[in-house]
Amino acid sequence: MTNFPILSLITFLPILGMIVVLLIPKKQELAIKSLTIVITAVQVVLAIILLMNYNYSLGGINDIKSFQFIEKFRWIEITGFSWIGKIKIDYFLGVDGLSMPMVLLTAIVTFIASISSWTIDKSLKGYFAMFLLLDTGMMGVFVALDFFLFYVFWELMLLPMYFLIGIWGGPRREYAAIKFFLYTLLGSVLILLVMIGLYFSSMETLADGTRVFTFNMLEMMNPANYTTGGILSPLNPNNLRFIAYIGLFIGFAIKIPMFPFHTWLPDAHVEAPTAISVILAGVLLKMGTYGILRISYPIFPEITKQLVWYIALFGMINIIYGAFCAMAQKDFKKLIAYSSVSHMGYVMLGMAALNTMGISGAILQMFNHGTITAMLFLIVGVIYDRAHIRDLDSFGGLGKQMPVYTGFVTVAFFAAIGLPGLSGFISEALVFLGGFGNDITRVLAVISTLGILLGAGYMLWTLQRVFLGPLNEKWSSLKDMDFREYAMLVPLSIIIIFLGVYPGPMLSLMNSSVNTMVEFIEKAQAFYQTLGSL
Amino acid sequence: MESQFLINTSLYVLFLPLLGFVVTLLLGKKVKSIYLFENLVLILTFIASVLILYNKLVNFPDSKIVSEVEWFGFANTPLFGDISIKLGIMIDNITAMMLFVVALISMLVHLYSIAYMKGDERYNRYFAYLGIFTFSMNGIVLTHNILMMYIFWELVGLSSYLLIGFWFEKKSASDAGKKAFIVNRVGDLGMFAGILILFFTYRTFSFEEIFNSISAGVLPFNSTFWLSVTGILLFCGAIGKSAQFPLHVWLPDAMEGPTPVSALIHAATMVAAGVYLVIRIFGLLTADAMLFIAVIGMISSFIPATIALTQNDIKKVLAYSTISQLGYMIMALGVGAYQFAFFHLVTHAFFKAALFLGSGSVIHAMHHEQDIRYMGGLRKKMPLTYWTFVISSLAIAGIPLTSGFLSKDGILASSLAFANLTGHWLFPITGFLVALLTAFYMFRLIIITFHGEPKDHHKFEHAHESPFVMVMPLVVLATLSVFIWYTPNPINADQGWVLSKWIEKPVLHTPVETRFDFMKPDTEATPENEPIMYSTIYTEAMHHAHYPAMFISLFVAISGILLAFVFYHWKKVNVDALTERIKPLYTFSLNKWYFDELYDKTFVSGTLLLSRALGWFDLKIIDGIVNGAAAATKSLSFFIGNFDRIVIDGFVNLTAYLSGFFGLLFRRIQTGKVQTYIVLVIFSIVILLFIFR
Amino acid sequence: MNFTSDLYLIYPEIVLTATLIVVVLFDLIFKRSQSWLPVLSLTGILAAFIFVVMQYGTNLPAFEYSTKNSLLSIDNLSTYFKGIILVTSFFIVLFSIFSSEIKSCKDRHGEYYSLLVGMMIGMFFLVSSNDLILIYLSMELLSLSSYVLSGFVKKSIRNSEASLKYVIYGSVSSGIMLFGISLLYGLTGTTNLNEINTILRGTNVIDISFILSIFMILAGFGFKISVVPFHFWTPDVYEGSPITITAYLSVASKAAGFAVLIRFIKSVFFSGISQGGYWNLLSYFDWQVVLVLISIVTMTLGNFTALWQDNLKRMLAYSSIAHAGYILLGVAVLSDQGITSVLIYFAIYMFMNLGAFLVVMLIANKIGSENIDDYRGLGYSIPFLGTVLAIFLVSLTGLPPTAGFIAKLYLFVALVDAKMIVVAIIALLNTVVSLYYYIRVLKNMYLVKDVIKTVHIQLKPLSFVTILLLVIPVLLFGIYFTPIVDFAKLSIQILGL
Amino acid sequence: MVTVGLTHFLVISTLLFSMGIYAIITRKNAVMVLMGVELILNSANINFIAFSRFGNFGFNGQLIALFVIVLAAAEAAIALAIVLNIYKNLSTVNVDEVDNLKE
Repeated sequence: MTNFPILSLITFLPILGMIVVLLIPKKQELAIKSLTIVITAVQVVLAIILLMNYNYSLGGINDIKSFQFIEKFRWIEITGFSWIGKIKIDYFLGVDGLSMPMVLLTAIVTFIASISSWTIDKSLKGYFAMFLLLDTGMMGVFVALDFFLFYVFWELMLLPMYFLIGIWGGPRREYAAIKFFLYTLLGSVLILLVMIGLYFSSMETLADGTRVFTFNMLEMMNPANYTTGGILSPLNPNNLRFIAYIGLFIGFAIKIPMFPFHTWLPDAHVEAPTAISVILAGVLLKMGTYGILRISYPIFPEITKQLVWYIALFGMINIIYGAFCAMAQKDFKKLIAYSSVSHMGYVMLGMAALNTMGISGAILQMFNHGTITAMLFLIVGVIYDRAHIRDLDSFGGLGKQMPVYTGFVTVAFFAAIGLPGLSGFISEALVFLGGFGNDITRVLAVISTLGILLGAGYMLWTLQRVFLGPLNEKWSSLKDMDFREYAMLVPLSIIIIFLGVYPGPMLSLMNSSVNTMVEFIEKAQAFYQTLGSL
Repeated sequence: MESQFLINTSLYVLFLPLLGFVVTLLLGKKVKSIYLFENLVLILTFIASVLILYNKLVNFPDSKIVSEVEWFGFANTPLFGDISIKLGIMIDNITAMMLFVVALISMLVHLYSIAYMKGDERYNRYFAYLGIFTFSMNGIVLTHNILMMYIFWELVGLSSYLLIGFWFEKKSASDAGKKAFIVNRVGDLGMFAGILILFFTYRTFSFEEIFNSISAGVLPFNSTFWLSVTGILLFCGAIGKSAQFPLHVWLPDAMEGPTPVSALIHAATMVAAGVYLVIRIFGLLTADAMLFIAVIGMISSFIPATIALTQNDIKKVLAYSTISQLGYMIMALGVGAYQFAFFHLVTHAFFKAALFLGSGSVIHAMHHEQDIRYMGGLRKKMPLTYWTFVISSLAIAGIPLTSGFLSKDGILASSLAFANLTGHWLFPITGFLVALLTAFYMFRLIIITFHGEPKDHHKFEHAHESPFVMVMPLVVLATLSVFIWYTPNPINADQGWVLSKWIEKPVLHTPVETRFDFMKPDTEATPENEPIMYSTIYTEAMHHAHYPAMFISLFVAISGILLAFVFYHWKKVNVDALTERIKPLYTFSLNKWYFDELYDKTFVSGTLLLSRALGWFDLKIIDGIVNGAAAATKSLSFFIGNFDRIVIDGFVNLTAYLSGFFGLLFRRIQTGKVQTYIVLVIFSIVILLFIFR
Repeated sequence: MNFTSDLYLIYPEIVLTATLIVVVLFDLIFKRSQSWLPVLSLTGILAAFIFVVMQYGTNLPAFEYSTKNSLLSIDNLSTYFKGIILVTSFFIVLFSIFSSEIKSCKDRHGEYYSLLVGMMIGMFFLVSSNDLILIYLSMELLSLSSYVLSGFVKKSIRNSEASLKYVIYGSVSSGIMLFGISLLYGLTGTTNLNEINTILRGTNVIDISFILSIFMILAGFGFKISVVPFHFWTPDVYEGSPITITAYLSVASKAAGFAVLIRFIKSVFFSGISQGGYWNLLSYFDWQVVLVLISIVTMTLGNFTALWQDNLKRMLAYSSIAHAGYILLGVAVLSDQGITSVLIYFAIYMFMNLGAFLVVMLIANKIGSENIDDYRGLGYSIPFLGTVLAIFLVSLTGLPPTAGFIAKLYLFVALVDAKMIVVAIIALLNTVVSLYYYIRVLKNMYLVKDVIKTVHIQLKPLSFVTILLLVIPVLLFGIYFTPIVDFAKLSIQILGL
Repeated sequence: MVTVGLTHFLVISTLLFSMGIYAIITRKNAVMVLMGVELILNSANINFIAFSRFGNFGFNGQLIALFVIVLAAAEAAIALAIVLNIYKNLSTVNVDEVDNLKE
């Protein structure tokens, strides 16, 4: 098992699927749909296999030896440059406790989304091809350990997403799609620039003793690898690390999305088809926070230390601002979109705590938010499929008409509010415990608890407007859920309840990695202090 | 008898209702009679709770039985070491009694509901909800740590939400559910903040470990001030859940739920959870925190009592009386009368449940008429309901031979003693005043409802005594409102088994200098951290306060009852004329001191306004800036109409103008005339030459 | 000075000249068999290509007239560009076979192909010439052929207008350049680049007339590579010319222009090389500032104006201006690394730009329009062409995993290494802007869906193969770019330095 | 007695150059514009010859002038052909009216 390239398989399987889908004649709609579902299901199985073979005691983060399922070989190697000697880029995949939950999440959410895509009826072939391409991009981001590779995957999913929103989306889809694309591209060029800067600032020692510039994230994390003159090297007194950190952070923050870079999100969500909203909220948003944890934190530990207050501040703004905005919405989907803004704020707050509970809470919140929001968007999809409107005020009393559906809604909503017993609570509580545990973020954490209250406010209000009260007779013919919808919502509910009752497995999955990270940042701090670069 | 037996049994008590919930919910649609399963489960739960109570009191009267398992943990964390978050059960006498109370009332309410809810379209769902409520309530009672307390705290909130809004087709019902949940969350925020402080300081949630650390001198942020703050913050949870001022507004609205639910959740058990919480954290309350608690309790006992005077909805009157009685308990805790507070919790649970179920019986008979102005004369039609109602009312008014007299008298005596020792005389004065008001409005209720002439003859004709399953609980609960269950001495419970044996003396862990003087250990021999709370001064003061308190309270209770009779039965005073005379006061009371309006105008509208403002801000400004900057590329953008519209709507910033300008300029210079191009080229060369000369 | 012994160094040019003659003669003799003309041209191109390949690695002066100073420099840089030019020409000849514009001029194919070969010869001399006069002459050879070609379809008003503008603008530019050369000649007494370098090192001729002469010469080069402010002809001529010629001008003649610019800068001003491959230039002229300024303005203007365009060809014209800006940044770094990035960029740019033009041409052949609005819903009726165009446009934007990303990546690597961060940021922001107009084409093809007319384009096998030949490198080099970088790295060698 | 020196030639060539540019910019007739181009080329020629004569640079400059003359002829031929074509298509040789391709 150890030599089997399972990460490559899980990443590139969808691309293979895409090729097959492209070869299937257009008429064979059933075959295309089923193939996609099968592929995503296989991905789930692979993710579970990964999980079963995962060694919980290994930390990862900055130490290649404690990464698992590593696949590393030379991808690009060019020698004989007079000026830099050698260029090399590795194909380097691996997982640790940080990425493993994300891999799981991606597999699950994509699988659910592929079921949700069953109702797509126009240009099916193109849809599923794009869907699978997107899948590869997302999975790749979470398993890549080479910055270059990471970036390639990061950008890979932009175009499919553009088309998925733009072709299969709602009335203002063009606007939403281009907005999404421009925003994220703006973010990613910043990432690109920092990537190149880092490339020239750190050198890796190869087996034969030569030193070469490197895109390897793990090597970039090692302070001993810095060059003397690199613009992002702390050894260079005029380094631009601070600015680079901000740039990188903005690049990732756009994906999160962090206030004030969040405005693409409501539009994208509102216009995207249900399955794509699910993926967007369930997986794509996590890439931003994942990127910060995977790249910004360990590569710039000293600046992270300096800026945690601001990260927490923006987390707080996200939480409260998102909640208020959600409250003001009349469109069901937009409300959920803003609630995502709010919930991703918890992730940022947890990250900023820089202690085990906070970061674990943040990662867990990423996972939980992925499942919960996926469920919320599916719920909106269910009602939209039937009523073809999403205006909150035009419903009412659906609880009587669709009791089972309302039951699922209640589970999802209360999970989003952070009701104990459901997964959202654990992660939010951990985030707050972590945030409170750090002197710097303490006050912000306390203020952020307001988000719990506001969350309850808008969620319950929504619940009431749509499901409670007298039944709006207009909707007295709506059917309750069908089998396909059960197939999507039941697994998610089970995950949400399971992790709410017993979060232990997920937490121990990430525990050693989080500890390693916290420790690394603390230690690196000391190192940078001796450099006097602070 | 092994202590493990208790733990196992308590697990049954905890999880049987959950099982009932899951089974009833999932099979509710298919199996029509699944509610019987839920009832069976509750009977089993009750039996288990009796077993626990018996075993605990007989076999382990003086020990705490604790059992815990790790829920999840963080190994080897760099900053905090190992962190383990535990689930645990702690059973002491209070737990056992509370369990018994919850299980008993819950069982009775279940049985009662079989008849009361008959014919409801979501009959089974109702029982499922009762099941999850019982589960969460038992969870609160059994837990040994503050986090689990919070968890179940929220879960009872959920079940309360579900049950208040059970008839969600009524807008008022769904509104009330939402209000209850959100108002409770406000209190929970404080509690959560308190939990954060506790965990940050002690790295554990367990009460016992926290208390031990406090005894050892570990304080939050190393200051007694923050210890007080922590206590007050935790108490915020109780303010919400026990509907104390200023968060009391949700409870009257919660009466939208089915009446048995009101009896179980909003009178007897869940609202008492706040008191239970304060009892659990009593060990860490400083004098400041206790004073704060006492003041809140005092205010909360007074305001609702004045409101209850004028209400016409039978359930609302009872709801306000509940708040008022809970205020008593909270005040009792604040003035240090720990035992009496819990005692009152228990007695109140029984008689208030009886009152609510009795009112349910009336409402059932009157075809869901709740306004007492349309009732009257029901005494003859529903004798059993009437007499149980009267007994319970006597109990709540504090007439001797009832349980209520014993517990209430204890509280009043303690407040008197407290006033004596500290000079805070407002507590006993308010206490007695409220006792007067309580007696008055309860008997006003009885007289208008059961005495006199029927006002609505049509409904009256159809009224009849309720079926056995509804009356039986009334009888049981009324019986439990008699003194004999608690003490052989009908006027003093001190020597009774409940107070002297069952309810443990409280243990205070706070640093000595933060306690009230009378709570400091009074002899040299007692070490400072010895968990003995009351000094001899206090015992003496209590002793002195006993008889005055008893007489005064007896006096006020009887005068209250008499006044009620004078006003409403014998009609010696023209009530309407009196009302007219004190119109402003009357309206003030009738409108519940305008709390709802105040909160609506401030917090609710404020929040909505802010959210709308921010929503607008987000759409127009933030997005506008972006679109404006896009208009950079885009002003430019003839080709998507939407884009432009939003740009124009929004804040088109300078960048937009500038780059739009450049876009146009660049385009305009491409005139299509080759000679212009050449001029431009030569011109540029000249300019370049000038720059780089 | 033995001219005949150096002839083997210009075998490719000789082969091309022979091809030219053969094409002309063949056209004269076999008037009927016009369809053989492209085959002949292709044969000539292939033969020349073989010689070019054989020549690669040879670094010798040809036609030396004194030590070190020669008329031509046969070095890796020139050979690399010759390769680029030949590959482009190969594709352009293939394009011409499909082009309905060219087909419509039935009897004049001989003229067309011979002029095309003429352009090639001009470019060949241009990239390797080491003497200002030869530069001028070969540039004229290139230009004169292209003037005619841009107006090839005589009946077309657009064509004639394009060629008129081109000829006027071009001749003025070359006139100005010639005047500049004459000034430089007056200042230094020679037209040989290396000799000028020697003289500049020896004396101190800092004088405004020197700077003027450089700017005037730059006007000539700028005209060829179409950078601001010498770009004005580009949109009009690109839009007006036959698509094949537009594509050819946008790749090959631009490549030749860049080759000569690089050679000019390095040969004339070079004074040494410092660590990291950075050139030390003689300080008479601040090349870095001038080039950075020009390139930033160029890419910004190109991108922003492209946003407004409705004609796809014209949009691609502006996009090619923007790309010239990016490439010029590579030159502006003034280092070996910068030149490497330029070479990489060109190799990739060639594939993606030709590809985009090819698809546009195939669609225009059918629907007779290059207007973006006419592309509505086309993605659904011609899925293959749509997908391929999408790939080319994404690559032009510079998104991974296409080759365009690699091109941009190396450019930014060079910039960041040279610590030109601000410039890099401006260039990156430009990339974001450029996304907008490229994606607009895709938006029209896929997102706007009013399929009133369904267009069916039956691809001939040959055109299908051509497309594949273009699209495969774009994808392949995006994922595995070792060969292209390897090659570019070796090709920065300039003779005499 | 004024000796005709380099400066005089340069003045003349500059004048010619400027006149050429002026003609190119202002003339409406395409043929006149092309004549402006010829003026520029010839101004460069004068430069070459003058520098070659006065700078002791050998005969290079004069040879260059020969090349340029030949090229100017070729260019004029092609340009005139193109102008002719324009005239055929648009019935005008006014460069101002040839501006369909723009912006």
